[in-house]
Amino acid sequence: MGQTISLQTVSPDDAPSPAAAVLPAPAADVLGVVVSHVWLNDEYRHLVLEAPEPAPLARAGQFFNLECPHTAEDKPYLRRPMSLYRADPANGIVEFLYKVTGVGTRGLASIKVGRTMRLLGPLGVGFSIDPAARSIVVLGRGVGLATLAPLAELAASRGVAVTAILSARTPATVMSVDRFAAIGARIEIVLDSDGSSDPANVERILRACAAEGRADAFYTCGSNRLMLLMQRLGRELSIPGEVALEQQMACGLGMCFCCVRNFSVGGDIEARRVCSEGPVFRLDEAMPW
Amino acid sequence: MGQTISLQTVSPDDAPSPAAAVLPAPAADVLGVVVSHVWLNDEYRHLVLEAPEPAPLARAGQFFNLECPHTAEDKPYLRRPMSLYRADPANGIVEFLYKVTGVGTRGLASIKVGRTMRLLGPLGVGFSIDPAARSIVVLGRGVGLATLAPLAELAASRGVAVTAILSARTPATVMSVDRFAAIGARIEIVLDSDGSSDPANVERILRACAAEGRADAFYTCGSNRLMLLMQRLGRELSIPGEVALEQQMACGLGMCFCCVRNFSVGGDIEARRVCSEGPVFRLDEAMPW
Amino acid sequence: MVDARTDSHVPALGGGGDAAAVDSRVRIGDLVLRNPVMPASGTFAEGLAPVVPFERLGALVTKTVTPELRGGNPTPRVCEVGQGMLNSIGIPSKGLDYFVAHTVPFYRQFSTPLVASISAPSADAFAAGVEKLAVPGVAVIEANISCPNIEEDGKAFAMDPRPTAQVVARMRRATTLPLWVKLSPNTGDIASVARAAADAGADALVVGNTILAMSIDIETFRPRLGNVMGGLSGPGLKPILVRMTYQCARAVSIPIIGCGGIATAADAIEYMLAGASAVQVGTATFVRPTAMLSVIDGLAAFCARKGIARVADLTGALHDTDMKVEAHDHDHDHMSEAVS
Amino acid sequence: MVDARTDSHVPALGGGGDAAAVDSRVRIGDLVLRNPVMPASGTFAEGLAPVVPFERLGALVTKTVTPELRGGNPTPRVCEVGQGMLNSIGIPSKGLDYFVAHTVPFYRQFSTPLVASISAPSADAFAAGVEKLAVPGVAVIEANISCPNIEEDGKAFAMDPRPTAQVVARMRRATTLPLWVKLSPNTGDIASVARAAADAGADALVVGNTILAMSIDIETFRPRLGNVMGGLSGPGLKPILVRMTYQCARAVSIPIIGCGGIATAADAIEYMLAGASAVQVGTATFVRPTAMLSVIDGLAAFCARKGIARVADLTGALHDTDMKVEAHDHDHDHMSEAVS
Ligand SMILES: Cc1cc2nc3c(=O)[nH]c(=O)nc-3n(C[C@H](O)[C@H](O)[C@H](O)COP(=O)(O)OP(=O)(O)OC[C@H]3O[C@@H](n4cnc5c(N)ncnc54)[C@H](O)[C@@H]3O)c2cc1C
Ligand SMILES: Cc1cc2nc3c(=O)[nH]c(=O)nc-3n(C[C@H](O)[C@H](O)[C@H](O)COP(=O)(O)OP(=O)(O)OC[C@H]3O[C@@H](n4cnc5c(N)ncnc54)[C@H](O)[C@@H]3O)c2cc1C
Ligand SMILES: Cc1cc2nc3c(=O)[nH]c(=O)nc-3n(C[C@H](O)[C@H](O)[C@H](O)COP(=O)(O)O)c2cc1C
Ligand SMILES: Cc1cc2nc3c(=O)[nH]c(=O)nc-3n(C[C@H](O)[C@H](O)[C@H](O)COP(=O)(O)O)c2cc1C
Ligand code: FES
Ligand code: FES
Repeated sequence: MGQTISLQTVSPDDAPSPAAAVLPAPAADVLGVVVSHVWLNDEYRHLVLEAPEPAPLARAGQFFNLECPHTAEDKPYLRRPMSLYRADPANGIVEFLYKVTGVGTRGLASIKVGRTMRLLGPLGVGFSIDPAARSIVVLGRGVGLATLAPLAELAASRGVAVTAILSARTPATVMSVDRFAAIGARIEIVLDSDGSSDPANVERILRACAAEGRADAFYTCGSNRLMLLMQRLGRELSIPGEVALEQQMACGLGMCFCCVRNFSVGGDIEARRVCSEGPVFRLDEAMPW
Repeated sequence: MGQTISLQTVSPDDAPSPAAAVLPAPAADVLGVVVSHVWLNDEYRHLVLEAPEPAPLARAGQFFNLECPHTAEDKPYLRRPMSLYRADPANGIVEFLYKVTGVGTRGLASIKVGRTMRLLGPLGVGFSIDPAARSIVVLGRGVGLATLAPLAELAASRGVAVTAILSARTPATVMSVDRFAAIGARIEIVLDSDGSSDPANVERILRACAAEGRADAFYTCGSNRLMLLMQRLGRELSIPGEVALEQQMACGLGMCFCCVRNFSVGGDIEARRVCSEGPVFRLDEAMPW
Repeated sequence: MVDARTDSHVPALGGGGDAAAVDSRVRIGDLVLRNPVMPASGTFAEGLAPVVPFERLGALVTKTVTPELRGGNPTPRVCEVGQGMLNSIGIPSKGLDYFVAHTVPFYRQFSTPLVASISAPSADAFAAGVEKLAVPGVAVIEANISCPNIEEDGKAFAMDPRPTAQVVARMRRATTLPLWVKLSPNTGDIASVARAAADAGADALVVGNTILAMSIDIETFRPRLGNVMGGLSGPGLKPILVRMTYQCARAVSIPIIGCGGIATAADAIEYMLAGASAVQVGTATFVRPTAMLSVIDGLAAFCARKGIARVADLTGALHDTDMKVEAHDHDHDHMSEAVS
Repeated sequence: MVDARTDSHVPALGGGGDAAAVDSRVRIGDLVLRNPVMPASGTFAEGLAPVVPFERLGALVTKTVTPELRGGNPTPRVCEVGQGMLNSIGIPSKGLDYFVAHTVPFYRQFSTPLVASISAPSADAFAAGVEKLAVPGVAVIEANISCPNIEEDGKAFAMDPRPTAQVVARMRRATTLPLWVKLSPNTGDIASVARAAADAGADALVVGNTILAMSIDIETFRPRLGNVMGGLSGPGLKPILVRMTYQCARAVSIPIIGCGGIATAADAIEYMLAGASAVQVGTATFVRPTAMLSVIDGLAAFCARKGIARVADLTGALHDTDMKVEAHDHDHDHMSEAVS
């Protein structure tokens, strides 16, 4: 693959090392208290919980398995996985940003400030940043941006520059611009409504980043097409990358094998569990879904 | 049996005639609105609904099958049968008095003023009063008194005098004294707490009623022992009577045969559906449960 | 308060089409029903007439009747288990003579075809009973063969293909009326039982009856049914009986009538996609007496929205063979927002 | 917010006794477990260690392993159905050699006995596999015979008594380890299968596995599982598998381990009253990862309140024979308030 910056040489604290992928994460099932829960637009909600450790120790790219409340109409049975949107260990806070799509997220949307809910986590393997990287590109769409926001902050905290390409249907559904802006990221907003989200345009932006030396690593989440685009460019330009994937889950703990996806590993197809071997994977091994 | 006043000669409007027992009741599944819902004591609640016809046309002894709301803890699946406590056709009101005992009644207890709920009814065969009767005795215990209250009012409206023997554990759990008092009933309260509810004492009161000519018919609800006592005295003193019975139900419409009880009919044991052939039955044919 | 027990939560089943223009009729053998929705045996009777206009239903199905008088099981005969119930009614019956003399005439006032459910303890008794049901007003015979077969040590006919074939063949010779055979889910191989019934001359299969179950009161250490065990019905049956409907529909070419946990049009659609030509609604009627009417209306509304001209077109319309192909054809970011 | 999914709503299971004084141990053949609660195969693995202290469980049960490497089924492998789920994981397996080299050693750090679940496509393969599992750290072999038998056209062994007897007898000759046989509810006659397994040398029976089911997305007309059909698990199984536990306990004299929809101590008690000596908790762990701990604590609390000295005394303590007698003995106004 000839990658100039190898993901195998990352710092141990956030490495998706074989060890981290095999050893259980230090997860716990804790009771969080809702301290804020607002609508960001018609579909997206922002949930802020006060929760005991280890919840607020979660890292960018990790996720929680949330017990969604029952309502008169919706009675979700299984938990629902949600990426960490922000963790604040000092204040014991974890935050989620989610899209209301079905039974589970409708149940979740019903919870009121002051109520408690169970959250299992932190789960899975988060993003890694190569210590040699100076500048990264994150490319996300929809709620996928929520997953990338804490990564951008982690990068900034290490002095790594961030270019954030934020794709959305309309200006109203671009998430987390403020989060990316606050860390001084270069922000490119691309929209369906003005045609700028067209893959050809996104490709032009990515190539420009690479040409300007601002792309030591690629990161993506939230769109199959954008993942494929970034993967193709990453291969062509020898830029390593990571992708945060999703899959229906049950346990979240690597036990049930519900959540497998196929990966292309040295010519072979290999099934891996998104919950415990991911949800963050090497971009070059990911397969379209 | 040599009954002096036969239940076969009652007026047609409230007769448990073979026709009424076979023909479906003019029931409908309507949406009621809760206009009042208060605790009467630790266990009993009084529910007042505004509901369209035919609900407020219900007669004493008839019942409804109530769709009990779900709560976070209790998710009653089947409906729950409740006797009519009061019907006010002029104002479109039906009332229930119930004891919170399990899943269904806990769900019911959660419903707030202003909310709607479905009620199927009026169901079943109510009480009958022989036009020749001048004076009747009603004997009830616990929530059974709720079932007898509208009967007492029906009697009073026809100029029939009522003696009401109200049995309860403690003074706090004697139900509906005001209802019986309002129609000028002679009221005898018997309690476990002072020993007056003892069957021997109740028997003394019943015999006194009969001796004074105040017992042209017996009615009872809510206690197996009291039913047996009244049945024995009824046979001995040739006083006809009726009993309102209960049984686990599903449909409430005579379809499923869940709700049968055995009756002793001319030496044979016969199973009858409480929901459609009752819930009010001839006292002399009832069997202990 | 919306109630999840019976209201459909499929986002807007209807809307976006003219439900009145949808053809709701379905065909079961030679019989055309005005719509595919009918009650399940034992959960329907004369008592529903004031609440549901019988003329709106696809068919009417009676409680199972036995040739002889039967008393039924001890009480309690019902208990609630989560979102469902157990029953051990048994089959109390006033016998076939009473049925023909009183029950059938009551239903003659309705134009809706009457399906008479019958059960018996032996193949001969089944055949004799079926003969007695050849009276005006009975449009179809539904054979409830989930009952114990006295010639097989009390094992239910429907548990195995051989006794099923025997009893169905005997009935087939005894009647020219359409013969529906109601299968039991208490078998390890429903497809073989279905084939046996079809080969022996059944005109349609009802899939299926209740699943044998049990519930215990942990405070009293007693079974919650007087008969110890009883039949589970309600929503929990649906995934199991949709599966059996699918298996039967692939095993036989006669129509299947799906039954088990149907409370909404969405449930009925699931059965029809799996291969059912019609459906029966049982326990849901206890919970919401007008449930069958909602199913009828919801089916038409769904077809209207989907641009499906006939409700009957739903039967077997499942896309089950092309799963893996299409997963790659589609550029669907199905987990997230699609780039348009 | 109390959550009905996993919290027990039996009024105060505990209270009124000293739970610590209750003896929680149970015996399964020669093996004594510290309590009767263990995970169900396929719903438990190393990943639960940070959340549940493995030393508190009665036993540990691994995901079924096959002799050879297997890939498992296409995705989606899971879907929610009401209060329950379907899965079509298949049995992805790294093979027995990997299992013995990596999985067994991981569990050796715990004193809790390890139950190794195994499956294979033929009786011979089962026997060969069982031999390989005779390694330190494996305390029990659980044979998952709900899998297709290639010698019987892919029909699962556990569907019929004969193949069950054959495969169990072959395994029995191949090992001296305790051999538990896990039955499938997808059979019409679980008692006969149970007898066949017991007669062929099983030391205990696990009753049982998931029920085959199916769910369809009515918007897309597609099955909601990549594999079309899958196994139903969760609360809806309980009344069916309590019944099967009861039937099996009456059919055999070896211990039964109840499994299916157990989420609370009340559920476990129901299985034990029906005849189970121990229980397995499956899907409930997905919903509440600490569910097994609540079951363990709740069992002791319940026994304490009831004045039952040993949890093991619950096994088979159902009052089922005297139903009709006692209904008349008792002067219980059970429908209303009793006159004291
Ligand atoms: C690791 C991970 C992180 C995620 N982070 C976020 C996030 O930060 N914000 C956000 O809005 N969404 C996120 N998702 C997606 C989110 O879990 C789903 O939108 C949610 O489960 C949908 O549930 P529902 O019941 O509302 O929808 P329905 O469509 O009704 O769900 C039906 C079933 O499918 C499953 N399901 C549906 N979509 C997904 C999915 N994408 N992933 C897993 N299971 C799914 C549900 O568990 C459920 O069983 C994440 C998913 C994963 C796997
Ligand atoms: C015709 C009739 C009239 C009634 N009128 C009244 C009334 O006016 N006030 C009142 O407080 N109660 C009345 N009852 C009893 C009331 O229906 C039960 O108390 C109630 O169903 C208990 O339900 P639960 O879920 O709260 O209790 P649980 O004990 O949890 O009920 C468990 C199951 O048993 C059934 N069940 C329990 N007790 C009864 C019972 N007595 N009758 C029928 N099914 C029962 C329930 O339907 C449920 O399926 C009446 C019952 C009948 C049959
Ligand atoms: C109370 C009750 C009585 C039943 N009686 C019969 C019967 O007499 N004959 C029969 O074939 N099925 C009988 N059944 C089974 C139903 O017809 C139906 O097959 C089953 O309940 C599953 O459907 P459901 O989940 O919609 O109720 C009965 C079911 C219930 C709940
Ligand atoms: C995701 C999943 C995977 C399973 N895998 C296995 C397995 O590998 N071997 C096995 O014997 N049972 C397996 N089962 C069945 C469970 O062990 C258990 O028998 C069943 O789920 C019923 O119990 P429950 O309702 O408590 O989950 C699996 C169940 C689930 C939900
Ligand atoms: S969700 Fe269970 S293994 Fe990933
Ligand atoms: S409750 Fe169905 S017949 Fe009485």
